[in-house]
Amino acid sequence: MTRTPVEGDLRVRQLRAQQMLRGELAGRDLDEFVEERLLFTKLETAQNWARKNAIFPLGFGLACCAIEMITVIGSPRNDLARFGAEAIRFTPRQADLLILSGRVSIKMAPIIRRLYDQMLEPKWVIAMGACASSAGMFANYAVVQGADKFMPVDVYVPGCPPRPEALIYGIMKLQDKIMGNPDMGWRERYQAYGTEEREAEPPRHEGGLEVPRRG
Amino acid sequence: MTDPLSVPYRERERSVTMERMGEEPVSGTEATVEGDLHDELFTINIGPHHPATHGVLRLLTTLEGEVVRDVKPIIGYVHTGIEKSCEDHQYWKVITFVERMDYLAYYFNAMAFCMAVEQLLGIEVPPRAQYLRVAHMELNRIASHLFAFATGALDIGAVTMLWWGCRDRDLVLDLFEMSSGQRMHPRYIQVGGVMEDIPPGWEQKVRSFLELMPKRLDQYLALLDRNEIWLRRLKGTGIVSQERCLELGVTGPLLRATGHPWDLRKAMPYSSYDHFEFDVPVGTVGDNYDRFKVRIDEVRESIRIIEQAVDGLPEGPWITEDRKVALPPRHELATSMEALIHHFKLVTEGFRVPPGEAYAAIEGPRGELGCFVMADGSAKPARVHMRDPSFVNLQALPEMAKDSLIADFIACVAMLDPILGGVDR
Amino acid sequence: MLKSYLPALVFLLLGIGVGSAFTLANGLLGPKRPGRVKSQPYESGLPSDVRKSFRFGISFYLIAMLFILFDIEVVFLYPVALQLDAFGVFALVETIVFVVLLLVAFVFVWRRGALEWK
Amino acid sequence: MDATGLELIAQRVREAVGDDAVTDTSFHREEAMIGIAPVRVHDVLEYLRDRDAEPWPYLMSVHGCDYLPDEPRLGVHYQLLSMERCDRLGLKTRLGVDDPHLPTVIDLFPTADFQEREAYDMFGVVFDGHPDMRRILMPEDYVGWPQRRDFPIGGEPVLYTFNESKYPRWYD
Repeated sequence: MTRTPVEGDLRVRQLRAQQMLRGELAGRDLDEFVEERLLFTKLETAQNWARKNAIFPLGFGLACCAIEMITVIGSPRNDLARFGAEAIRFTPRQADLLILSGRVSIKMAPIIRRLYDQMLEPKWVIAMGACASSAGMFANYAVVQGADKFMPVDVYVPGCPPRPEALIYGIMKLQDKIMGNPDMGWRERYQAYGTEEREAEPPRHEGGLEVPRRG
Repeated sequence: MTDPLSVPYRERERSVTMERMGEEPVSGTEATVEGDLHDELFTINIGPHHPATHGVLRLLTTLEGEVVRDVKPIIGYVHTGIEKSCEDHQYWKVITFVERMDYLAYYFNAMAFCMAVEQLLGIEVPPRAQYLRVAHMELNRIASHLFAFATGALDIGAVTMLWWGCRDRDLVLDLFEMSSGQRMHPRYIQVGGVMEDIPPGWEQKVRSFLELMPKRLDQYLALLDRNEIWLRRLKGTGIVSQERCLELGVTGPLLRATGHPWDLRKAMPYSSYDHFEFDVPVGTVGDNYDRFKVRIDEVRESIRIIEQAVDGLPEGPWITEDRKVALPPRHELATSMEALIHHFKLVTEGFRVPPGEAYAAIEGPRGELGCFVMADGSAKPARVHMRDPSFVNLQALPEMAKDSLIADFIACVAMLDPILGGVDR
Repeated sequence: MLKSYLPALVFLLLGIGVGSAFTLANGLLGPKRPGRVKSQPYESGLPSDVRKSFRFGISFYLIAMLFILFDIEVVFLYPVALQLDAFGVFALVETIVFVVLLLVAFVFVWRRGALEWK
Repeated sequence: MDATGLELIAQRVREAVGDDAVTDTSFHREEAMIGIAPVRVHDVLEYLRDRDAEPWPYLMSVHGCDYLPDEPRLGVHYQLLSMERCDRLGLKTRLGVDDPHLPTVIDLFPTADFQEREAYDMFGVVFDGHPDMRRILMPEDYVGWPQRRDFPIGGEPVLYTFNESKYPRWYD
């Protein structure tokens, strides 16, 4: 988890801990010091921390990416248990992560939408592989051109099929998103405003699924 | 004709046997007819999203208490229109599409398609390429069977097999990654031979894998073969007679489990399979246990084949010398003009195949995998059709599941090992 | 006298406390967004017209009864087995009679074929 | 199986079933293919399975084809296999688009059930007498026969920055 960078290196932190012990820290510094040390400052953060470390994926295999997903879950080499996500649930009632692993055909789309609706809140969706993200190479009559046409998707994992490590990186990105630090977009991280191809007001910052309006 | 959707889908999917039984299926409601226990039928969907259906297969099952009276497999939930997309791409790119049909036996799909195109082109595949193709296909067969053991045993309750199966399957995927750069769908088999020669350390890795694999198989059998639950669940369930299998066009481990030794590698050898001596494992009764045992023995036979293939690997080119079909090596581009022209023609437009039709069939892990290619002289195939074994074997499922308990029915689906990508194409 | 039961009481309270904490936490903290589709029965992703009433076969009921019958028998044997030396030979004979009686019941049930699954 | 063997089979079929049954035979790249008249499919297959000197007891594959430029556009192929002689034989029928009807062969080869439904689903070839003539791969209320060559391949055009303005609200 990318923790907000503490000012200075270890040396600085040791000095501040020393001052705190001698009672020389006071006022705002003391509050800041305590705030930093206490992980669960708010119930909200505690909840997100608990949800992040215990994701229950819905065992939902469509096509070839499902084989890689089962390999991620089943094979001891790269294992989802390290992220607390190896408890695969097969009913949408008990799952909170829907990994769309494979190509979404037009006959299957209503069923996936119904499964997504039947999942309980809070729920997230990972579009694993090129076929779920954008129908990949199957630009034809039978495949929905990207799962986000009919349901909100949180993390897109590229690859056909993505390597197990790629899926695990996708889940780590999802954990960042659950933890609530929204600096996922590269524009915020590199303060790249004003470089869009055409002028657009700086992206409004409410989280969730607002797609940036362009042009 | 009434609008098909106005009729609730259970009536629309009326199972054929219901007419013969002559009573209205009580779809999930109380028994309207106060008879004795036996005539209350209950129709339920073991539907597209289900842990035991190995993908998105929908089984409309009519149950009577615990006994399955009738099953109607409804497929198409992962139909990707691959055959239509193939007609829109050059012969090079079709291999990528064809590999994604049966996503556990990708080397076999590419091999069937390449054999059909080579038959149309009439080119000769060099011996080294044939041996490499055989080695990779048999490795893929082992990987596919391992995955079948992993998920099949998981459905029946032996969860350890999932970890073991995936652990050993990863070893095979490392070999694929080393030889072709990708774990799944590597596009290693090209028209006319193989993409590249194998890297130097590959043979040692394969040999170490081949020594390890029999020990792993003994581990599986130690876990399963003397396990009373496993034997009681598999022995004597899901029996389909040999004549019925042949009528239904069932091929592969299911047919060999009934005792019929039909294996295309032995009967109609292709790609130098006649150079290797191996046996065809055959079952006796044709129940789920025989299917499991036939697959275990097939893995042992594949190990023998790979050993002979890797030992006797001949020297020479790994792809055909015919420049019209295969890309010339990079160093030649700097020197010879023809190589540059051939390279340019191949990369921009792809090779042209004279008009004709060819049906090439090989022995996939699930049965006969045939590829029908129709060429109209242009650089794109006019029609590519894959005769997928799972698609045809699925028709035997209602026969297996008739009057069996739900648990045995799930064991039948597990041992049938359908791959829905190949079924729905 | 009450003092000696305190650990059992604390154990009981802890059990109820932790159990209810988890269930209530779910209800209180989890976001609630009820939906029409969310409340419909789940049938492998398809619209389902299975009514609430689900009638299961009689053989389940039979097997459950038999199981309870012979399970309770074991419950009686534990205390006797623990204090066998305190009670002496009398307890041994007593349990043997008890077991034989149930054995007769078991043979009867077995002969009647209630154990085979119909 | 070579060219002469194929001619012998064709000759025997002509005598047994009728002169109009076999339209043409082709032996290209050791691929034996016999063309049959659509009406005669059931009789020819029955003859080849039961009454022929060299029987072909197993049907491996039934698949449709679309020869768009040539006139009788739709084609249906039957791949027969004989396990004793380890040999294959292909049968081909050509159908017009206006009345794509063929007699079903389910009573002879039960394996054709799913494959005929797929040929119907993809090409619109109706097999008379098939017990369950419905779509198998596409949704049941789908209109059109997807794998015919004049059916558009569908999908979405690839979006680049230069053609993005053509689809203003592409992200809906």
